[in-house]
Amino acid sequence: MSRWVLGEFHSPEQLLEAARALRAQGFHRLDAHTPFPVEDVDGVLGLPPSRLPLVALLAGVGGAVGAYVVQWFTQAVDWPLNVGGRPLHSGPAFIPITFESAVLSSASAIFMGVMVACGLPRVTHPFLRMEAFRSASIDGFWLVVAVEAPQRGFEAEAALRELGAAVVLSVEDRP
Amino acid sequence: MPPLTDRYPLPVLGGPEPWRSLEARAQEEEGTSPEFPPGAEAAPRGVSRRALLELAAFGTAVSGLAGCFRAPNEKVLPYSRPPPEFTPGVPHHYATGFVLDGYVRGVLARSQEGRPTLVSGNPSHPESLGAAGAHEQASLLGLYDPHRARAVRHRDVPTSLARLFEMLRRRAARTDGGAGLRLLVEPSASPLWARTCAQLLERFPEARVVPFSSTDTGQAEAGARLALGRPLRAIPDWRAARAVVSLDDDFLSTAVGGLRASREFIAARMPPELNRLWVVESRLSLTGAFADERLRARPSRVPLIARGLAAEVGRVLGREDLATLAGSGPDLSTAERRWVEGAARNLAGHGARSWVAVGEAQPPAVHALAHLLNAALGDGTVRCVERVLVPPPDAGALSSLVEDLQAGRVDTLLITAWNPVFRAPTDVPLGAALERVEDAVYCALHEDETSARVSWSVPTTHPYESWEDGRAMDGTATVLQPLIAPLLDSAVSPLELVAAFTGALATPPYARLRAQWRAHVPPPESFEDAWERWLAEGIIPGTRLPELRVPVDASAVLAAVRRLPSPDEGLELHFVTDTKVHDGRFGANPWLQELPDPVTQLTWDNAVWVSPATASRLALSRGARVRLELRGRAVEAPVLVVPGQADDTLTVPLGYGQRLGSPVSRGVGFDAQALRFQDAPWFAPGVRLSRVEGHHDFALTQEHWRMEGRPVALQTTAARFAARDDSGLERLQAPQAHLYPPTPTHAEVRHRWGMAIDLHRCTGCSACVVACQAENNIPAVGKDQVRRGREMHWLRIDRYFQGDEHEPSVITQPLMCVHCEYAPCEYVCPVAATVHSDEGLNQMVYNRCVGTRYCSNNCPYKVRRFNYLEYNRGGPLDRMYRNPQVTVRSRGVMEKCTYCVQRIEGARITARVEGRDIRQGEVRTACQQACPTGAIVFGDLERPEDPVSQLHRDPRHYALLNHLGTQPRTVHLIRLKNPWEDAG
Amino acid sequence: MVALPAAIPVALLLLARNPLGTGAFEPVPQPVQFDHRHHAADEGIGCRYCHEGAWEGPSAGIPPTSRCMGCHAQIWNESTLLAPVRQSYFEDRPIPWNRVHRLPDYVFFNHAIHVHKGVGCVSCHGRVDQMARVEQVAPLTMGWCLECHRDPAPNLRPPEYVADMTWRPPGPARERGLEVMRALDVSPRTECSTCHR
Amino acid sequence: MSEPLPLAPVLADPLVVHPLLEERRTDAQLGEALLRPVLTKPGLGYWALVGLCAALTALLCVAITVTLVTGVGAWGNNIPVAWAFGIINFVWWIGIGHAGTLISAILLLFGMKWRSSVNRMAEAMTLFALVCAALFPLLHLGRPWKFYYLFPYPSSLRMWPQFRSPLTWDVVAVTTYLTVSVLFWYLGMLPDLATARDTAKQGWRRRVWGLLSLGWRGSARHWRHWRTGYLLLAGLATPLVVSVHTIVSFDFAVAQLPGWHSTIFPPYFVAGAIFSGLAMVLSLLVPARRALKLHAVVTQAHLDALARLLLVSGLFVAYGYVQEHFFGWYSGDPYEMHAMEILRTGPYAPAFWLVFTCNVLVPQLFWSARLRTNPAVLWAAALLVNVGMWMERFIIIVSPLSEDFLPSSWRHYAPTWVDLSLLSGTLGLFGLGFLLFLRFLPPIPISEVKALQHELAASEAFASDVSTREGGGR
Repeated sequence: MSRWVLGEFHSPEQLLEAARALRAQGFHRLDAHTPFPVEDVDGVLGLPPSRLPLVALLAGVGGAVGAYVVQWFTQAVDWPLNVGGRPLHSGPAFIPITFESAVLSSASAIFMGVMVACGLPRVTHPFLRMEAFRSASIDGFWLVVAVEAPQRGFEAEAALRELGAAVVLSVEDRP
Repeated sequence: MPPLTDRYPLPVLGGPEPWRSLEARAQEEEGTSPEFPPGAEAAPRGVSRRALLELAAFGTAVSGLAGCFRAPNEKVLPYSRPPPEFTPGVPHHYATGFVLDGYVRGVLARSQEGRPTLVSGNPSHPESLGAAGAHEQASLLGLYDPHRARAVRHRDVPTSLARLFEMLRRRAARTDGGAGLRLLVEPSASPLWARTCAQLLERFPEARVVPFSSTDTGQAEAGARLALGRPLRAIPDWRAARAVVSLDDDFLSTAVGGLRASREFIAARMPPELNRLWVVESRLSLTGAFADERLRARPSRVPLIARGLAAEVGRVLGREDLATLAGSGPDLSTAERRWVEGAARNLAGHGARSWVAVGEAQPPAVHALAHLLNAALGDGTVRCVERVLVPPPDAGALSSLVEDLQAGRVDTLLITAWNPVFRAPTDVPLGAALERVEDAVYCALHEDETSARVSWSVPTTHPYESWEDGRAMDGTATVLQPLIAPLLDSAVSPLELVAAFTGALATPPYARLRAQWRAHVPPPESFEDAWERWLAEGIIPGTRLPELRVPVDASAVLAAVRRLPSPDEGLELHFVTDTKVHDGRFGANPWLQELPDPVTQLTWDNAVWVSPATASRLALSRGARVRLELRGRAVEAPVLVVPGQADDTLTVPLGYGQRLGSPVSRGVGFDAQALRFQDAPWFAPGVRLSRVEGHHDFALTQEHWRMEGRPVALQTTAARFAARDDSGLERLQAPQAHLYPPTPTHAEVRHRWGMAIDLHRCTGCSACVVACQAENNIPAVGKDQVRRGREMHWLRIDRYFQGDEHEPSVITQPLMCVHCEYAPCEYVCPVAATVHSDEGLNQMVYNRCVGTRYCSNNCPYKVRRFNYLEYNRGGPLDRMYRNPQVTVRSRGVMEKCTYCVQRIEGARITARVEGRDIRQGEVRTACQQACPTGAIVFGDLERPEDPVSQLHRDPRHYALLNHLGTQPRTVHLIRLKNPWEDAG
Repeated sequence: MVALPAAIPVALLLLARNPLGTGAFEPVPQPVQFDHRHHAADEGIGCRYCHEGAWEGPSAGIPPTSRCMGCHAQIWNESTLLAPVRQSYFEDRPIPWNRVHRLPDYVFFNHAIHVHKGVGCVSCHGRVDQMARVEQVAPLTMGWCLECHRDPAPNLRPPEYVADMTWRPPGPARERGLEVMRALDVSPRTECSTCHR
Repeated sequence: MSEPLPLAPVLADPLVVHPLLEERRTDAQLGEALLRPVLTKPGLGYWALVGLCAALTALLCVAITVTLVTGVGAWGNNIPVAWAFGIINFVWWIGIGHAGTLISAILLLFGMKWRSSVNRMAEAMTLFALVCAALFPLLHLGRPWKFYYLFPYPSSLRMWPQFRSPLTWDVVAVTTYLTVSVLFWYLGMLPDLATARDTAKQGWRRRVWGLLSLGWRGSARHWRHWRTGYLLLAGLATPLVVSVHTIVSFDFAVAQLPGWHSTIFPPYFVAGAIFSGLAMVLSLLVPARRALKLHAVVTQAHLDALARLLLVSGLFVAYGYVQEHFFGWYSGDPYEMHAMEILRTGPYAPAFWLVFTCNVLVPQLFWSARLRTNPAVLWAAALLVNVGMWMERFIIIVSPLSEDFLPSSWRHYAPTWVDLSLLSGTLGLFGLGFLLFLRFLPPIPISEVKALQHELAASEAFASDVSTREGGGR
């Protein structure tokens, strides 16, 4: 049973100050919802850099090796055919497909990675049911505090109002 | 929608009414649409409404996925009573003959599952020795022609054979001694026909057998009668002749009986010492293209040149009577003078080992003069043979018959000649006259112009469906045994019709044939054994005509030559028989219609041939439409500018422009016969030419005639080659260095198949093109598709012109897939549908090909053909002539020469079942087998003693496009010429 | 939601291969109820008596009606089951048998070379002498033929036992096969034009 | 808390004379303006265009049915010219696609700020061009129902595709390029779909865009992965673009036909692709800009930048022509010389000189800054370049095929009505796709423009702050 407290601000700068302030007051499970990526919000919220590049590299290399093995196996091992007197294992001719498969697998891995990392597709998230929260993708900069007990929730609401949040909401996620 | 289940709707228990007994069908349903709608032969014209509905229905049927992979139920139909020693799948070969212009050429027909599928030469027949011309190969399509006439018609009302024979019996029981009975036949050398005509004339002395042939107009015979006293036929000894002069005689074209002539002539021409061929002619023929010294002259000047030649020979030999011929008349031009002097000195130089040949088109006096020259050069006599054509060809016979018909003197006329109304001279109104005959019976292969005019039109059997006999040019007789039971129940062979008048109606032709030849067997041997041997061998031994040595009556000849008219001025019309459709009888044959003319590469059409100089003078270009008028008759025709054509001469091939007959020939080309008068059968002066607006689109298979200086088809003189001065050849022989490791797969290779094409031996007769088409199920695609560049021949003969436009030197180069070691087509195929076999074959797997066509783009020789449309969707008849050992390709599949891989694999299986290896020469490709001069040699390069290996080492060989590093397995050998000035 | 588009082709591939789809292995009804069990097993008639074409040419061939009438003119000549045979013989019309073993038109299979190189009838046609109605046993796909062409040894037998349904190789099959290969110079080819022309 | 360090200054790009955004508006107003084309009812002109494109697409379906039912024989192809309109259209369409990826991916890596407002439309153009391009490899097969032979699936025939052939590379390249373009486009559009979802009033629009935006909430975590993923995809798309058109050029360079077999083809084709793609972007952008009144967002700066890119790639293509003809002459090989000869003076000369004027002379207009920002001139030049690039593919493919090694096999090509309707039909399909995209999906990347606006506002604030601190303006 997780509860969140949300506060809407009107500019990325206000959001950053509020976030620093809340962290200073000991609220650590923070998140920010902004209509466009704000530069240094990750640093402020202390989010680790995304591990997507590693996933992409592994997928790319896997795709390349896989493609080369498929081509080598089919042309030189499974049914060696004399095609125009060209060598069975004609390396240079296998390179284009190897590169293309690398890009294909890497790109698919990236897309899947983003989907998994962001927990999408999750159309039924509780925030989406709140009419006010719609401004998060238009012009509002929302700061969200995840709290365990209702008591902590009230402290967070008070802190947010005190930091100048225009709208303060609290949401519960029914199991 | 046709039943998906049955693939081969052959006559089967309880199956649908088979189309064989149309006799019954003709009676019940009157006027039903014929079994095969017209145009079934031609390629589809795009999406017909029916095809779209068919596919829609098929689509919905297939959309149910359940069991969509279940193959349709197929029938297996064994014999009920099998013929002796018959094994399913193993072909049999039967010897029979092919009749053209009355003479027979021995052929061997391969019969698979009871139906003939390939006609090739009969090795034991003296005329063919295994080779076969284009017409023999394509004759199969005449048998399986879906447009053949099917119903007996009496005044356009379908009737039955019984009524026909009842009329014939009534007519045979006549008492006027045959005064009202006439037969219109083509001159034939067949002994059975000669005896039948004799019996008929014996019973009806008043009757007359009228000969009619549009190609043999009796001029050679008249010339022989003039020079030798009797109608004999001179026999040239091509092997011995070192110098040959041809006066407008195209003896190398295989249609006119040139199989033996071209073989022996080329045999006498092999390096190091070559014979020399002098040709004077008006249009570019095969012989002219092959000549060492060629002279262009309008047809009416040839007699003048012949006179000049005779005079020059007389001067050199010191014969006064000949020398005086030079006297009066217009003198020769400088080119003609140079040609005549050279020819005369060459002839005189070789004396008896020389020959002067004259074409049928020349007047009798020129033929006589040739006999005189040959006698003068030789020992005073001419080697000749009796003329065996019965009845002897006579140009005037037809006009006398027409007079009889118009006078009403004839009540019964039996026509066995092919479509005489179409082929009759234009001033002989045969068509109108036929309508006045009460009972005119015409043996119709198609419902053509003649069958529309006669009262009785009877479907005739194809020569391969009836018993007959025939004789070759040298007299060797052959029994023409049928290869299949008549496909049409209502078909009757001409012999059976004539039998009504010779009282032999009861005995079938087979019995009469055996009766006639029973006397020929010497007593100790039984007739049955001899008969079986004759049928197996294909020749009846001991029937060669005796050679006669006949002196020449010089004075009569010289008198006739002096009476020759002087040449005409202005435009001259020149008629020739077409190399493909002959006189029109092969017009219904799609293979021959689509065979590119060896000289003009024209298909499905004829044209007015005009020389470049005349064309520029009259402002004509290729495809321009003109109107030719001669003595009140006119014809509109397209123009084709042909280098090597005599100036002011308009050559028009005969045999086209048929208005009725088979849909394949209907409306193809223009009818030149309309300008052909009886007194001027071959050339006529005073033709008027006028432009007509509009452009004609020719279906040419080769549009560019120049080699652009590239080393493609090489030709040089024997002297220069002997002197080895053209170093270019080495560069084309050495294989190109390349970076690839040796070919990857198998270690031990038993065979390395290869081929060699000797351009020196190739005359361009195109027999190989049709042979390849017959063996490998290659479809004829129709004029529209050829015009779009989609003809399907795997083997094409490229013809290039070199030198200047007016006096071109011509070279023909047969080209098929050369099976490159490093094939550019293989590495670009994305689905490995074309890969290299361990024995060097570039294999084309039709069922794997998806049709990207990249292989054709990357092939530098452009020898790959693509099935752009469904060209093989014919009716049941279309399936019967197919070779079951070769896949019939569907739409969207690439195909090319496979070195007749079905013959290689067949030989390999037979050899390995017998536990031995493939013997040398056991595998012969279809083109190699058909070539009369042996220009194409296929064999195993692994064996050094194999002829093909020797040719691969021959100094004359070169690899086409060698610089690309493809290392072709087919090698060409350059052609050598033997021009006069070399010999000095 | 990505799985669905990938699943359909795989399902089609499987359906095209197993007998449910191709209906290959069901016994095929024939116009005459000819029972191989009775003729081949009980009467001991060898394959070569009726299908002699296999030793001579590409197709094994179905026996002509005259061969059936060889015996059935005397025995069972009144039986209603054999009415189509008699009708075919006296009307000189073939009996329309239904094809069981079907290869595509573009495949040129030759019985003679296989039979002479030691490939037994049972290897491809199965125990026909135990079949009431003949059915296809082997998949007869290109891959199946290729396996044997690439490694023929285990499937070869001395030529005299080719028509023997119950022959077992004495000892390991591969050795006996190798002996036959040496004896008969067996070297099956995998070049495309061997079967596709 | 010390006063925060000033942001790194976004110095005005010396080359960009014109402002990237015309006027400053609040995020909400900006979002509203950018979503106007999607949310408001389109005018009559829009429906007329859609009608025309739909008609052309119907013509395309007819042509496809005729081709599949009767076979490739319905086209004008023959032997030797076995490839014609089918492959020309394929190369042309896939070439057009590359500019979209160039603008959205490559310029992202270069940090070009002006790309943000045009990259979505360019990327959409890529997608629809790719759809049109992907039609032809199937259509021009002789037996299209056997296309699966091109893929390495475990078949009962134990046969595999032959991987030395450029056509197999094509199959992989086109599928990869199609997939990557879709993913890149969709990933980029996720935030804007969320914005559209939140701005929309009607219920059904909310549900549709809600589903399409997969529940995007714009949380910091989302943005973090999104930015990394987007950058990575852009990083992958750049070499992909170059490799795909190199492989397409291998279809010709690997063959040994004189006129095809030359090493200049890969760079020459890639430059040609980007050149024709930019032309198509301009020919779509200029009218869309006026119709959807996007002057504020797609400013003179963008047109100027695109024109400059067009000029540069035009010069590349010009270099390609000169190089090809120089190779032809310098090689001394009679076949190569002839292949180039028939272009300059032979039967294909008119086509060649049309190509030369369109692709080499027309871009020279854009040396003048005034012309670079004049929409009418830009649009006309773009259309001409499109025509020129199609004709260039025509002479590259058809002329070497029609006259190569053996003169006996020389023959010329003429298209049939099926060829022409396939070409015009795909244009219709492309137009229909783009128009529907404009109608149903946010055409301008809202989040990027907002970010850009904030950035510009921050840099202007910094610039004014710096100038005040240094005592008044410079």
